[in-house]
Amino acid sequence: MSLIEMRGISKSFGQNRVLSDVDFTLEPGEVHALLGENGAGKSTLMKILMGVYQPDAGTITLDGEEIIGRSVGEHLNQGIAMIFQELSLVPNGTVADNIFLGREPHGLGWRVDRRAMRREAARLIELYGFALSLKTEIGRLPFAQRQMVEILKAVARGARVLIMDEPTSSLTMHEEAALMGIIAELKSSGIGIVYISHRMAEIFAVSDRISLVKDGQLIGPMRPAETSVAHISGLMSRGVATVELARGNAARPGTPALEVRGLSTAGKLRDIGFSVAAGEVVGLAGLVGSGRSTLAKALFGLLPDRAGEVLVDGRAVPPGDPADAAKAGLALVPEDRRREGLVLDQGLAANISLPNLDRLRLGGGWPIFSRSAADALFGKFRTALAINARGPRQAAAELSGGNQQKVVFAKWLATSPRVLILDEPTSGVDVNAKAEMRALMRRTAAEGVGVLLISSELEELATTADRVLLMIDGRITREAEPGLHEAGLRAMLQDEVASSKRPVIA
Amino acid sequence: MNTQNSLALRLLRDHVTYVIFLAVTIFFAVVAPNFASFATAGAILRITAIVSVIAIGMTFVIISGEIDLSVGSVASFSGMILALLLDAGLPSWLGAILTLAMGAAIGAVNGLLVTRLKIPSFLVTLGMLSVFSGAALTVTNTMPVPIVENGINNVLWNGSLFTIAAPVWWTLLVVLLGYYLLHVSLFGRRVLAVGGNAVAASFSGINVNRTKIWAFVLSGSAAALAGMMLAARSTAGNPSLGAGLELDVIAAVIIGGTSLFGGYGTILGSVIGAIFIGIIGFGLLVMGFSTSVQEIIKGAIIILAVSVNRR
Amino acid sequence: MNTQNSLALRLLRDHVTYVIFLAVTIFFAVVAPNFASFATAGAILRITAIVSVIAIGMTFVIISGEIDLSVGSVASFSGMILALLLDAGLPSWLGAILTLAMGAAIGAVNGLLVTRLKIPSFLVTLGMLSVFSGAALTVTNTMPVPIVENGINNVLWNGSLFTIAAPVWWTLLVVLLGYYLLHVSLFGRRVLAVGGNAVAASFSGINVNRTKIWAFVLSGSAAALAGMMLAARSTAGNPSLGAGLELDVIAAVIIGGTSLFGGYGTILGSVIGAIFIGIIGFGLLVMGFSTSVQEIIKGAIIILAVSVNRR
Amino acid sequence: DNYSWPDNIPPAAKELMTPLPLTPTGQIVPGYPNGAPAASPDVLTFTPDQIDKLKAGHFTAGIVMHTMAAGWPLLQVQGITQTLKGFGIKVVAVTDAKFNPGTQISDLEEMIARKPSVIFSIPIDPKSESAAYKQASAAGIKLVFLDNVPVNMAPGKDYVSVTASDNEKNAYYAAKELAESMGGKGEVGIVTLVYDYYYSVAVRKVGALRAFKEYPGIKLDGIGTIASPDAAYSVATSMLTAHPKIQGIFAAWDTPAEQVVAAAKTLGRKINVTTNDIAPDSALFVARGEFYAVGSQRPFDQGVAEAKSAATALLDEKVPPYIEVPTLRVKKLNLLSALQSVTHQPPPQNVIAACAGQCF
Ligand SMILES: Nc1ncnc2c1ncn2[C@@H]1O[C@H](COP(=O)(O)OP(=O)(O)OP(=O)(O)O)[C@@H](O)[C@H]1O
Ligand SMILES: Nc1ncnc2c1ncn2[C@@H]1O[C@H](COP(=O)(O)OP(=O)(O)OP(=O)(O)O)[C@@H](O)[C@H]1O
Ligand SMILES: [Mg+2]
Ligand SMILES: [Mg+2]
Repeated sequence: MSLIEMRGISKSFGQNRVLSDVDFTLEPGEVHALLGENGAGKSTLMKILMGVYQPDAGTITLDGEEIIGRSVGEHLNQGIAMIFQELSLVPNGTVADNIFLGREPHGLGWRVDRRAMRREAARLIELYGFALSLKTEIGRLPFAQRQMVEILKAVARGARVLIMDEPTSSLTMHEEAALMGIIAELKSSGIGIVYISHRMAEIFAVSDRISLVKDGQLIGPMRPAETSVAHISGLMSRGVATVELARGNAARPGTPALEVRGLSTAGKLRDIGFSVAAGEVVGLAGLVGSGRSTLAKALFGLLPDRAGEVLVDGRAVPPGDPADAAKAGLALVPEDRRREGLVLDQGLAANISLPNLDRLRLGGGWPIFSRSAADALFGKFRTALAINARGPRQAAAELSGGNQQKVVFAKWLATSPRVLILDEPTSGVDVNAKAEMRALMRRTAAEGVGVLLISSELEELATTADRVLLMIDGRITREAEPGLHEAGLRAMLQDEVASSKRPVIA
Repeated sequence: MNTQNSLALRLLRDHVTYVIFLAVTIFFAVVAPNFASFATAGAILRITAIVSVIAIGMTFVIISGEIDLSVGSVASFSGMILALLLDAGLPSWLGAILTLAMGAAIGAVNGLLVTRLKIPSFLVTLGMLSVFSGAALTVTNTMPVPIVENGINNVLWNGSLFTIAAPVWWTLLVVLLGYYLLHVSLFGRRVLAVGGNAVAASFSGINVNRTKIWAFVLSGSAAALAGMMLAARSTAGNPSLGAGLELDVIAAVIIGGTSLFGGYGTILGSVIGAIFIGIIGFGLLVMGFSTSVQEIIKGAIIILAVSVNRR
Repeated sequence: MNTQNSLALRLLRDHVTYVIFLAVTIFFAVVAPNFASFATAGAILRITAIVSVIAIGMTFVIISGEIDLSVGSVASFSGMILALLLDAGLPSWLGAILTLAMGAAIGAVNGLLVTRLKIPSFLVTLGMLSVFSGAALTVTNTMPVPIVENGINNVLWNGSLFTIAAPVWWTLLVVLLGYYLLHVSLFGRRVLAVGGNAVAASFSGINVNRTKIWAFVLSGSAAALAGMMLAARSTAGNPSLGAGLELDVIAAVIIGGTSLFGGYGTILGSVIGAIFIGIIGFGLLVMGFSTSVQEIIKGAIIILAVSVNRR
Repeated sequence: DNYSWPDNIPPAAKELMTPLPLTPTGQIVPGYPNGAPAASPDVLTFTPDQIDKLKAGHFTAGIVMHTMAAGWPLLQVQGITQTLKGFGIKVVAVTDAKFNPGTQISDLEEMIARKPSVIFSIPIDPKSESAAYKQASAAGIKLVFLDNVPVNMAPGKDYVSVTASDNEKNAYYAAKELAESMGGKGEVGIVTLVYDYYYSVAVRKVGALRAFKEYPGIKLDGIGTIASPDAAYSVATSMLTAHPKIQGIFAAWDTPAEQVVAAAKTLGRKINVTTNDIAPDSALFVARGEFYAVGSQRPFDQGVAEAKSAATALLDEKVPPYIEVPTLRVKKLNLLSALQSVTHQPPPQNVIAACAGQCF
C-alpha cells in the first residue's frame, strides 16, 4: 500500500481549471519528482496534499486512511510537511523562531522553551552546514538564506511525507549538495519525498520516479532510466522546439555599455571593477552571500553607501537613486520577485507599466496614463515570453512562480535598457521557458544591450554568457576564460573559494 | 484583512456597496416622513460636503499606505486662519489662497516627517492633530472670529449656481480633480504602486518618498479647503469646528472600499462612503431617533453594509 | 513604514524611548513646581492606569495586524453595566465578573466579524464604537448611575495596599498577565507570527482566525476592566467617561514601539508609552499651561520623541 | 431634632429653599447691551381653549442639545417634553453635539430639513452658529433658546425668547460659599470649560472671580480648563499636585466637579468643592458632604418655561425676550427638598440613605 494516494483530484480557480482528475501516489522511502511548465499546477496539487487548498473533487489517503482535512494544521499533524515555493516564514521572527514556527517546544502553561529552541536550531544548522546565524531576523535575509531556513523548518518536523517545492531555486552548489545529503538520509529512514524542481540535473540525480503535470493531467510516472531531459522537455513543451543559443562573442568595440570602477559598499563590496561591452552577456558566478545581489543593487542605485564610479555608455550614473539609474538606461531584474519585483495584489499590465510610466503617456504630452498602451505592452511580452496568464488585469499574486518571474523580466525588457542586470532571472522557470529566456538574453544582447547575468546555475552561465566573472565574498577575484563548461566553472569556483582566506559568509 | 484581492471580486464588491447604498436610501425614502424630496437631497449633499472633500484627499494618503489623523484640526485651524486674514483686511481671494497654501504646507510637513524621519504616519499626524487643535484654540485664546465679508461666505457655502448650492459645486470640483489625479494621471499609478508594494515600487525607479509627500499635500489642502467651507458655513472661524472629523472621513474612505493597508481604492467609493454615512445619520434623525439611539443603529448598519459587500 | 527591523535597531530604539522618557521626566522634575515627589509619581500612575490597562489589551490586537477602536465606548458601557448590576442588588464580585465576561464577549464578536466576514477591523470596531457609545447613553437615557456600595469602589480604585493605590495594583496585574501571554507563552508566538505574515503563519499550521479572535477578546476584557475602574473612580457609571480613550490608547501602544502594521510590539513599551503621554500632560498642567497650549506642546513632544528614536 | 422630611423641616433648610431673587437684567441678550429685563416664567399662562387650539395644531418640536452628558440637559429635555405633551406637541428627536459646534450645526441642518414647528436649542458657540440658526428661522421654524443666544439675532423676530438662570450670580454664590467654608482665607482653584465662547459657562468664571476678590485672604492658584467633563480628573490632579496648599476648588458644573472630588480622593487630599447644578447623581456628592455647597439652576422648570414660551409663540402671542428661572442654594441641610424641586421627582433612595437623616 502506498504512503500517499491522491485519487481523481480536480481543482479550479474561478474559470481557470488547473487540475482535472489527477492521480498521484508516493511510496515510502522514494523521491517522486514532479515536473511541468510554469503554471501547470504542481504547487497547487501539492498545496492540496498539504491542506492549503481543498480539492473540488477527489480523495487523499495516507497509509490508506482518508485525510482530507480542513487546514494545514491537520495535515501537519498527519505527518505531512512542505517546503513552500513562496516560503512560509514570518519576517519578524529570527531564524530559530521560524524553524520552530507553529510547533515551539514548550513546558507548563504553554511556556515557550526558548533555550531548547535555540539549542535544537543550532544543532540543525550545524548538522546540515547551512550558513545561517540563529539570531538574525528573516526579514533581513536575502532569499537564498530564507530558502535554507525554509528547508530546515520542514525537515526538522520529522514528517513522514515531505514535499519540496523548488527548494533550490536560488541556492548554489554548496547548499544543493547539502540538500542532496538530507534527501538521501530521509529516504533511508523511509520518508516519502515529493520533489518539484526545474533543474533537470537535480531531478535526474535524486528522483526514483518522475511525473509530469500538463494541461491539468498527470503524465507518468516513469523511471529516470527510461527517460531523458530531451524526452521530458519534449513532453512538457507547447510544441516550441527548444531554442539553440546563438553563442559566440557578440561584444561590440567602442565604449562599453557598462563600466564599473572601484565600486565598494560599507556593507559588502570591495573595489570592484569590470566592464560589459554592448552586445555582450557577462556572467557573474559566486556562492550565496558572495555579494552578487549586493553588487546588482549597488549598480542600480539601491544602496546609499555606494562608492566608486558606474558609467553607462561612458556617462556616469549618480549613486543612490534607482530613478536616475533607470533613466541612465540601467535595468534590474531582482532576485526576490515577490518582495522586490511585483506589486502582488495588482494587475499584470499595471506591474509591467511601473518602470515605463513615462513611455505610457497618452499621446506623449500630458501626464495621462494610457491603459490601452499598457495592455498592449503586456500583450506583446505575454506572447514573447509565453506568460501563462488570464489577461492584463489578473493579479500578479495569482500567477505561478515561474510566470511571475517572466512578468518581472518583461517589465524591464520593456524599458529597452542599455544595460540589463539579471539577478537569478530563470530561478523557478521551467526548462523550455528557461531556454526561451536564455535565447531572449542573447537576442537582447545581440540588439546591442550589455547584459550582466547573475546566476546560481553554473550550467546557465556556461551556456549563456560570453565571459564569466567569479565573485568571492564581495570581490571579483577572477575571470573564467570563454567557452568554459559547467564542470570547469564548478571546479574553478571551488578552488577560488578554497584559496580565499576569509570565511565565505560573513 | 483583505485576502480576497482579485480584481473581479473587487468590482463586485464595489457594485454591492452601491446596491446596499441604494437600498438604504430607498428604505428611508419610503418610511421617513418627507425624506424623498429635492430639498432633502440638497441638504444631505451639503451636510456631507465637508467629509467628502477631506475624504478625497485622505484617499490618496490611505492608498499610499499611510494615514492622516490631522485633517480635523487642520480644518479648524484653516477656518481660524482664513477668518483672521480677512479680519486683518486681506482681499478674500488672497486669504483663501494663503490658507490653502498653508494647508498644503502642513501636509508637506507631515509627509516629510513620515518619509524622512521614518515615523509612523499614525503618530506624526496624531501629534499634528494635537498641535493644530491646540493652535486653533490659542491663536485667539478660544474665541471665534466672525467673517463679516459675505462674498466669500457665499462663494464657499451660502451661495448657489443653477439652483445647486456652492458646497455641492466644490465637492464636484474636488471629485473631478481627485478622479483625474488618481485614475487618469501617472501620479495615480505611482500612489497605487507605492501603497501596493513600496519596495517593488522603488525597485521600479519610483520615488516612494516624493509620492507619499504629495499624497499628504493633497490631504492637507483638502482639509484646508474643507476648513474654509466650515468657516463660511458658520460665517466665522471656530477653533473646534473640525474636531473629530478624521474618524468620519477615514470611515467614509474605508466604506468606499479603499484598503486601510494601501494599494487599492477609488475616489468615487470614498465620496459614496461619505454620502452613505450622511444618509444614515440624516434618515435616522428624520425618522425621529435621538442621537444616542441613532449611534447604535448607525454603527450596526455600517457593519452590516460592509459585511455584506465583503462576502 | 518600518523599514528598519533588526532586533539590534529595535533594542536601541526602545532604549532611546526610555532615555527620552527619562529626559522629559527629569526636565519636569526640575522646572515644574512640586513635580519631583512620591505623590506625583503615584498621581501619574493613577491618571495613566486606565490607558495603560486598555493599551495592554490593544497591544495584542495591533500586533496581530488589526485594530480595536471600540475600547473607549466599551469602557463607558461596561461602567454603566457594572453600576446597573450593582444597583439591581447583585453582589459586587458577581457584577464585576459578569461585566468582565461581557467585555470579553464583545471582543469575541469583534474578532468573529473581522475574521469570518473579512470586514476590516477598522470598520467593525468603528461601528462597535458607535453602537456601544449609543448603548451606554440609551440604557439609562443618558443618566449616570451611582455606585453607592463602597467596597468595589475601593477595590477597583479608591483603596490602597502597602501604600500603593488600587489602580496601580491593577495595572501591575494586567502588565504581568500581558507580559506572560505575549512574551512567555505560546499564544504570544502565535500573535507575533500572525501579525508578521498571516499566510506564512497559516502555512505553518497556526489558526490565524482563532489567534486574532483571542486578541480581540483580550482587548475587550481590558476595556471592560478599565471601564469598571473608571466607574469606581467617579463612584458612578457615566455614559461618556470612556469617550475618545481609543486614540490615547493607540498612541500609547505605537509610541511604545508596536508596529501599526502588526508583527512587532512589547507590553512594557505600551505601558511606558501610556505613562509617557501621562507625564507630558501632567507636567505641562502642573507647569500651568492652559489645555490649548498644552496640546500644542504635547503634540510636538510626541513627534520629537518618536522622531529621535527612529533615527 | 425631631424634624422629618418632607412634612417638617428645620427653618434653616426652609430659609435656604427660598430662591435667590430675580436679577432685573440677568442674561446677555442681543439688542440689550446691559442685559434684558428678566421676566418670571409665571407670566406664561394658558386658557383651556388656547390649549385646545394648540392640540388642534398638531405641532412638532425638535431639541438640539450641546451635550447630554450631565443631569442638567436631561432634566431640561424632560421639562420640555412633559410640558409639550400637555399641549399635544410631539418631540420628534433630541440631538447631542458632544460640545462640538460643527456637529451641532449639522444636527441643526438635519433638524431644519425635518421641518418641526419649533426647535429648542442651546448654542455651543453663539458666534459661529448664528448663521445656521438664522436658516432655521428663515425656514419659518420658531426658535426657543436655552441659556445662550446666537449673535445678532433679534428676540421676537429671529427667535422667540431665551430662558436661563443668572449663571454669574449662581457661580458667585457657590464661590462665596467656598470662601466662607475656608474661613475667608486660603488657596483656591477654578475648573471650568476651555471654550470662552460658551458664555453661560464663561460668566461663571466671572462670578467666581468676583466672589474670591471679596476675600483678601483668598488666593487663586489657577484656573484649570477642560474640553470635556472627564478631563477634570487629570486637570484637578495636576492642580492639586502643583499647589499642595489648595483647600478649595470651584468647578463650573457638577459633572466635572465629581471628577475633582475623585481626584482629591485618590490624592488623599481633603478639600472643599462647590459647584453649580445638581441632579440625582451629583446630589449624592452633596449628601456625602463632598460638595460643600451648590448654586443650582432648576433645569426642569427651565424646560417647562421654554415649552410654555414655545406654545405661546405658536399661538402668535408675545413672549418676553428673557425668562429667568431663579436659582437655588443647595447644601446638605436642604438637599432633599432642593433635589425634589430641581428634578420634580422624589429623591432616590440612595441619596436619602447617604444623607443619614441629616438632609431635609
Ligand atoms: N490562489 C490562486 N488564485 C487563483 N489562481 C491561482 C492561485 N494559485 C495558483 N493559481 C493558478 O493556478 C495555476 C497553477 O499554479 P501553480 O502555482 O500550481 O503552478 P506551478 O506548476 O507551481 O508553476 P511554477 O512551476 O511556476 O511554480 C496557475 O495558472 C496559477 O495562475
Ligand atoms: N551596504 C549595504 N547596504 C544595504 N544593504 C546591503 C548592503 N550590502 C548588502 N546589503 C543587502 O544584504 C543582502 C545580503 O547580502 P549578502 O552579503 O548575502 O550578499 P548577496 O548579494 O545577497 O549574496 P548573493 O546574491 O551572491 O547570494 C543583499 O541582498 C543586499 O540587499
Ligand atoms: Mg509552483
Ligand atoms: Mg543573491
